[in-house]
Amino acid sequence: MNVRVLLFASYADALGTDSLQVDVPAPSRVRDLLAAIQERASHAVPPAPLVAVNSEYADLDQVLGADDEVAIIPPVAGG
Amino acid sequence: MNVRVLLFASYADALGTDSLQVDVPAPSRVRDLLAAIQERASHAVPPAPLVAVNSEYADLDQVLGADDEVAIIPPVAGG
Amino acid sequence: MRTALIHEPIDAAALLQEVSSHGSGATTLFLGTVREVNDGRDVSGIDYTSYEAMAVRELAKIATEAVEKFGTPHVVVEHRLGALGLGDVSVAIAISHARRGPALDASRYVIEQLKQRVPIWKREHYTDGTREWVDPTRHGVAAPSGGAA
Amino acid sequence: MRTALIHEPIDAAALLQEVSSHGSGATTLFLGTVREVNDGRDVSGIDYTSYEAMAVRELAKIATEAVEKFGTPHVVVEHRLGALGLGDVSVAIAISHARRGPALDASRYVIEQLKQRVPIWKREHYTDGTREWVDPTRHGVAAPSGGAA
Repeated sequence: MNVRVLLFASYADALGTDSLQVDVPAPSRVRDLLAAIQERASHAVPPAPLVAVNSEYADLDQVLGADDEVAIIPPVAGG
Repeated sequence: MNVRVLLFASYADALGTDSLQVDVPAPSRVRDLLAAIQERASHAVPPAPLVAVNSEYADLDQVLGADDEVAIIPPVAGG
Repeated sequence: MRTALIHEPIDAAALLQEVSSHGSGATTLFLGTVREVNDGRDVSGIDYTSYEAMAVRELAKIATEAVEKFGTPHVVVEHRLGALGLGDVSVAIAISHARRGPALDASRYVIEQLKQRVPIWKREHYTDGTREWVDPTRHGVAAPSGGAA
Repeated sequence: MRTALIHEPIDAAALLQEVSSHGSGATTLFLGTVREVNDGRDVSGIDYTSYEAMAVRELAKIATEAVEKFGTPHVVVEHRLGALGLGDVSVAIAISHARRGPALDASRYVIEQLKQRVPIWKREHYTDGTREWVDPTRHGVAAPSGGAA
């Protein structure tokens, strides 16, 4: 299945885009998606970044569906 | 010697005045002055209130001079 | 650093302006205001009185302590005296600092010390026409005390 | 309670007005501002960007937690996004409460949670023409982090 991945700030700069379509087997977990991204862009994104699925923080074991929007969250720096 | 005593808030109301002249022997300490005030107005002022001498908090053993201005400080309630 | 007892309304926006600095990353403002209920009684207003000569000195001492303890000169405190109505600001503490931790700590330090040390008294007026001097020492530690803040 | 991401300057006086209440004895305002030096480098400005759909939800969650934890509905938080200059306010947290303790605690709770959880990023511009994304996790706990607050 094709999962839409949002990138922000330093991660978007490093990958040169603010979104990716990543093909992963169904079902996949967040950690599987991160491994696929690491293959495509090693060193641009750390192995275990903060991740949100559909605008909520998610853990690495969360199972993904094809319609999920996954965001890779660089260290936040608001305020 | 004659010491000038300032009264505020509930203490001024209780004694019906915002200042007193109190005669105490020289030398006297703050506690002696308070005892003299207790004689004149028992129950209006507690036996060991906060006291300031010349606008600084003072303890009961501080020795008073004739020119000192002594303030009896009711429980403060600023803010 | 500046401290004052004033007899006019407090201008909180002016205090924020006064402590602003390009070296600051955090600004805190604390306002004490007259609230409508204290100890279950309906308050209509508060008269603030003071031993002004001493209160001026004690306020300045507290601000100086905050400047030294937290390492910022940007500390401004104003306390209002006189007859205040519901919602009126009785005290304002504006502080700015490079970092948020000390700015927040300094704000709390100043209001706690002010409430313990500065010779200011308040007489609450109640909607039933009575009035009474507020005595925070009559209450237990856990109970809310004082008509403002 | 109200939270917002905004792209215009923050009006701190309006936030104070918004949380004012005759039931409140204490009001706190926290402002984060862009400061001129961070980690020893001269800052000329900061661009704030965000994952807005998520940041809006996370900000609202934090404010709701503060409302429940500290027992006051008078919590208003605004975070600004876009290009900010020195001294500009990036975040404002206004809270009022019957008593000062919870008002002060709630203010600290909201800024600490915001800094940990809300997906907002800042790119600092330096006077030497370079610019860099701020990463608070690169620093030790004891070091000042972030260009604002």
